[in-house]
Amino acid sequence: MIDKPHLDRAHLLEMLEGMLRIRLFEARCVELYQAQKILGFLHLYDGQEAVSVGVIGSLGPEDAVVATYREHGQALARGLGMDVLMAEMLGMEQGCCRGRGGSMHIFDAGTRFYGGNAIVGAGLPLAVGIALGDSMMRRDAVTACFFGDGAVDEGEFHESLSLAALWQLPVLFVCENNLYSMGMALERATAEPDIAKKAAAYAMPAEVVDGMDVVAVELATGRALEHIRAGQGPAFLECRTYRFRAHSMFDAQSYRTREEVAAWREKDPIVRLRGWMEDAGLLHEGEYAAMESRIRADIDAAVAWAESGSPESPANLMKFVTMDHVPQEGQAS
Amino acid sequence: MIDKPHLDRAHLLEMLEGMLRIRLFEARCVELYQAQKILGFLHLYDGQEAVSVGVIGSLGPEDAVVATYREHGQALARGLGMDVLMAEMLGMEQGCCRGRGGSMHIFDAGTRFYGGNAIVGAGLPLAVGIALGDSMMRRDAVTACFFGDGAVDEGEFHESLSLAALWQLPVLFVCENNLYSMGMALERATAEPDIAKKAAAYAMPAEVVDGMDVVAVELATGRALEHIRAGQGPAFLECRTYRFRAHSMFDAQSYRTREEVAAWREKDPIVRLRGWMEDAGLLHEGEYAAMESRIRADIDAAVAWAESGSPESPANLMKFVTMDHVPQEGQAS
Amino acid sequence: MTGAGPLTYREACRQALIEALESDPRVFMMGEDIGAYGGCYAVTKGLLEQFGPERVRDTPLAESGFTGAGIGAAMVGMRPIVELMTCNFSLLALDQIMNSAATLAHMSGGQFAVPLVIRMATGAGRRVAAQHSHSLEGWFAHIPGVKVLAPAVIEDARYMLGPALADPNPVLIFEHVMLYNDTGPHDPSVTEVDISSAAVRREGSDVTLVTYGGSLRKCLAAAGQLAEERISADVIDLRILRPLDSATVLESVRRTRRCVIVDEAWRSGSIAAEIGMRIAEEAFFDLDAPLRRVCSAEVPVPYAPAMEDAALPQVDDIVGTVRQLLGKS
Amino acid sequence: MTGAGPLTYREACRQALIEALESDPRVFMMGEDIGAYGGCYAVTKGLLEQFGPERVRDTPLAESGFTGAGIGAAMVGMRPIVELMTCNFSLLALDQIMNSAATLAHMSGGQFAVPLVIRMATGAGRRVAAQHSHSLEGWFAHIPGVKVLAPAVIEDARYMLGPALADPNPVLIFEHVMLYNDTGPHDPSVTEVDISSAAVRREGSDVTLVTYGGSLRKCLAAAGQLAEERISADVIDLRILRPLDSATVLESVRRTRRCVIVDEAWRSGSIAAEIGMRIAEEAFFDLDAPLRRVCSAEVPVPYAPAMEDAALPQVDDIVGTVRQLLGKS
Ligand SMILES: Cc1ncc(C[n+]2csc(CCOP(=O)(O)OP(=O)(O)O)c2C)c(N)n1
Ligand SMILES: Cc1ncc(C[n+]2csc(CCOP(=O)(O)OP(=O)(O)O)c2C)c(N)n1
Ligand SMILES: [Mg+2]
Ligand SMILES: [Mg+2]
Repeated sequence: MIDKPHLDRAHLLEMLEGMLRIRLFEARCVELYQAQKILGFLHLYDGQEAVSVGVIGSLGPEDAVVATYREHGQALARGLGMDVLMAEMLGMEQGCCRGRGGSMHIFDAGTRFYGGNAIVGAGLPLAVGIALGDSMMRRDAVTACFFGDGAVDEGEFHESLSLAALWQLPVLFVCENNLYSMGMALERATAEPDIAKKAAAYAMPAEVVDGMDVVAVELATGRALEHIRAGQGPAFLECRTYRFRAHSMFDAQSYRTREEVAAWREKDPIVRLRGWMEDAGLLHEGEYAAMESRIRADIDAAVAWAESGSPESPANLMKFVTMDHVPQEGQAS
Repeated sequence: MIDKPHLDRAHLLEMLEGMLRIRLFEARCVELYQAQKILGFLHLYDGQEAVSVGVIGSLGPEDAVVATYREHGQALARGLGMDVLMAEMLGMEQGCCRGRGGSMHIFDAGTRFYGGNAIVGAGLPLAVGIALGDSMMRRDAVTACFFGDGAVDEGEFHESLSLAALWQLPVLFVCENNLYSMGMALERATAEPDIAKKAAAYAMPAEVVDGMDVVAVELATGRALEHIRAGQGPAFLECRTYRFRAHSMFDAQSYRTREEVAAWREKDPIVRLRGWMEDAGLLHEGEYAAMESRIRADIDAAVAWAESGSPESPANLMKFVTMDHVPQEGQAS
Repeated sequence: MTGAGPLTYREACRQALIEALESDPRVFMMGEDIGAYGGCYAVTKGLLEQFGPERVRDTPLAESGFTGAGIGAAMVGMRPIVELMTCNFSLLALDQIMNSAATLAHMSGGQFAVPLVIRMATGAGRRVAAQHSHSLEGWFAHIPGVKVLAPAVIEDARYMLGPALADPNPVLIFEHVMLYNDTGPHDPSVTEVDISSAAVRREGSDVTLVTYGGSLRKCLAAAGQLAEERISADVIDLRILRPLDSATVLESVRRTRRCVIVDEAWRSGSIAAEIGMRIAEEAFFDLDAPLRRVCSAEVPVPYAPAMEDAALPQVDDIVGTVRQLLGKS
Repeated sequence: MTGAGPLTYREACRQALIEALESDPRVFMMGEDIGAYGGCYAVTKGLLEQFGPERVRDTPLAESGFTGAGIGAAMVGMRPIVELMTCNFSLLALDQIMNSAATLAHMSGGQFAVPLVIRMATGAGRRVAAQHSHSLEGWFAHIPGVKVLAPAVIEDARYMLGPALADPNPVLIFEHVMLYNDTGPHDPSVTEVDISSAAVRREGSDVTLVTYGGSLRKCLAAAGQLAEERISADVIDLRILRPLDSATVLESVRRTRRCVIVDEAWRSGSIAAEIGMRIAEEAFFDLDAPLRRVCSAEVPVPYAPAMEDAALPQVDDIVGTVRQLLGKS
């Protein structure tokens, strides 16, 4: 599908804006969390933006995405509106899941965004099933499945890669290796920290990519998609990245040093692309600031819209526990 | 530990007798099953004897064994008495598990034989724990964990190998690859049928060995044990073998051809060792027949003893559901 | 395909699958040994040959993986039938069932449904000991978002699958292992069943026996014996364990004023307790006697035949409990 | 180390662990993020530094694997404390718990015991939605072979671990997430507790409130409100969900002749049903009114605060149910 890198300016600007949207949206989420308007867990994607933007930007509307609980990034990259996303985090009826899911359970049928799965590893079998269903229905679609380095150790990882490879299903397994699962450093969690190597056990091609470089992620995704769309079965992408902040909103971060965090901040995917574009003359004076204020305006509008919504009413508590019909795909009931 | 193959005659005779004991014992089990004295499932080891005899013969009394539901072979190789084993299968109070376990759940504290686990893959975490416990208690012991090719696809396989490798535990993972899990041919079950290759995902050394050749199994076990006992962590052994009969007592075997079975029968580990010893002049005229009748006498005695036992009484039904003390290891309560 | 002539429970299950596969291209099966082996209880024999490996998918041993795959396939428009072989192995897939299948509709605000059927064998009696003899259907019935069916008669084995597949929710079907060879009672005039109501399998006026699945025939046998002693028992087959049809139970108990619940699950926390509690909440003043239940002993099911028999509810236990309740022991 | 002065529930749990690790070299811990991270609810903070990585083992994410490892280690003489972080993830380890931990003693004819403790957080109320809000302790209590503890007060959080570790059987301890910051009530004179009996936390004569875990304080609050209306409630904290101490419950119900059971689990198939059924079996003629229970709505717990609150038992629900039961609404 992708024969050459889209290194034209428009595309680069689009990727930069995509990453910045995530970053700034989440910054607002933090404020709303501090104001106790967003509650529960809030897992920020801060630092990992290049992965979602690079991978999901390469997908078409027919493709599907399965995400984790750290999924604001994936959701925005997939095109979910900031408004319904924010409304969801505020528990509003207008939220994409009518306030039932919150930050960890973002779903959107319209963009084939299948959550928002908060059991580590549980999204993988789901992704295998979505790809199986799609291929049995002769849809030409790939399912991109996101998961962390921690999920690799779960039995579901093994079973899912095994099934996808056996049935040659169109799944793109995207490991967001941010080096930690909560406070557990990858090096302490496994005797074989070279995650991509594990794909060999399933006879599946794997590539390691710099997850702080959106262009590299996009290129690697393109290669993987080529393999998948050619009907050659699943592919595995290990994106080496880093989360700049705590696992959820707060933690003591006793498991890593300030220096380590600082060193990774040097590789900030947004700063990096911006700097590179500026150096290459691809980002003009004032463009970044304009982008930023455009996004902030969007966020303001989204927050205002979300806050003007109505909290989902307890009277509807039992609604959707069981369904009385199967909703049409792409059309919320 | 093992520096040279024990190819002396006495040792070879011992191995031959070990395999024959399993074969003939199980042949009697079949009769008792047909007579409806043994009930439930009965998974025969017919064809796989070289694996248990080769592996377990290399262990010491301090080592531990974790087996599956196809465990008569492991149990006999480990030195369990035919009498208590048979009594167990007849549901007698005198059985090693007082009639509660039956064919699939043979346990023996005295020989550190930890079952008899009938959930595929469930023995692996147990083996990791035994090895962990032993090493934390500074016991110099290896845990040999048996499982089939089918178990390799379970999430527990992945989690267990991962933990054992991470913690460098003294576990010998023994995959009895008989090419089928029930009716599922290995080739149909996985995109990577070269099972030993999977150990690489856990940075664990692995060896493939001809599981129909008891001497080869013993030698490979020796190498693996050397690695483990040197404190270098777990090792993996894939023993390529075959079961000559149905999965449990009867099945249509529609999943494989008669020719395939016949071809494997040519490699019968007992016939093979016997033939080789005869050719090499290591098995003298009449010795095999004598061995056979000695074993048959043992079996007769075991069956007679077992049948003269008393069926475990329903009055004891609730005994051992919860324990009121921890039994001393090696001493049944 | 209609139910004329005698049919075993096994064959009824098989015909139901064939009908489903024939009538809806979205239906396919996944499970261990359902294909080349023909099913561990021979329920799926011949299906691979008839429908091919794409629709009758032998899976590797990966219960969580392929159950989750069934959920995903259901969400995108297929109608998977996942077979978990026996409920004993379903524990490995429980996260997928409770945390995904049962929650996705609600959690997504109704954007998705999970029209998935999961079949599994259940129950004891085959001398296969602690790890192969669970009765977990009542336990699964605790989970909101799923439906739980327990066909006890041939008609239900034959016709429950249709409405289960038509249901937009995950439906778990538990087939009792001791029923597969059953041939009766079977009413050939029935060609469809609902999956919403309990059934009165025998009418009586002195006591209500509430049961389901593998214990139904024990209750019917007990009712027969009791009849000889002029004790007339209403026998209710719950059929569906979630959502429970309390109304049918309450109606009967209000008439008979006495109730014994028979359930092969372990006693504490069984669905028998739930039935009892509903009666104690809603028909308390209609009762003339304490509630009673006959359940399995709280023990991992042992191998030895006499031990296993002692662990499970038996006809004599039911008869004895009823007699005692009526002060006739 | 004794309970002098105020103590949070969290700190009580932590001190219990420290005492266990200090007093028995066979005790060690395994779990996700118990070490470097300090525990997802900060219960194990400082333990890695104090006891080292051999005894405070951070595990990779492999619930089934390390739970099974705990079983194996227990069988060979260690006294592992496995932490499953929250009961929501325990579903991944359920096969190991039900098919191995709970069966090995019986299945082996008493040759082995499994002296294992598994701790996990439980319960809702933290706005963390469907996959992080289960209350499964009552559900686990269905399994023969295990014991199930639900510390609701500081003393129990502090002192239940000792007897749990001394017990030769697998013991599951469920700590309610909403209690970790709790500081009272706490009786410093208590320095040990049993793990066999229920406790009467408040005495009364008009109605018995039976509860456990996170719902205890709701019941006590309700009892306080009811007292203002001259309704005197006996409040029983079950403490141990398996084996159940029915005697204490029955004794109270025989006195008060009315009972409301309060349980954060989903209503159908809850342990509340089991309690009710035992009363209906054994104290039927002592009751003056139908049984009642206040449970969670049968719904995957939703995120939105008002929705979550509506899903869970609240003080007003308890008060209202009691009032209605006494004809005072
Ligand atoms: C099965 C399961 N175990 C534990 C948790 C608790 N938990 C939530 S996130 C997390 C860490 C996951 O790490 P990783 O997969 O690397 O993803 P990351 O958070 O780094 O994006 C853990 C342990 C969970 N949600 N599910
Ligand atoms: C978790 C689980 N799934 C399914 C089964 C049913 N079952 C029993 S044995 C078996 C095949 C196992 O194959 P393999 O591991 O190759 O061992 P083998 O029988 O060939 O020795 C299956 C599927 C089971 N016991 N446990
Ligand atoms: Mg991570
Ligand atoms: Mg095999």
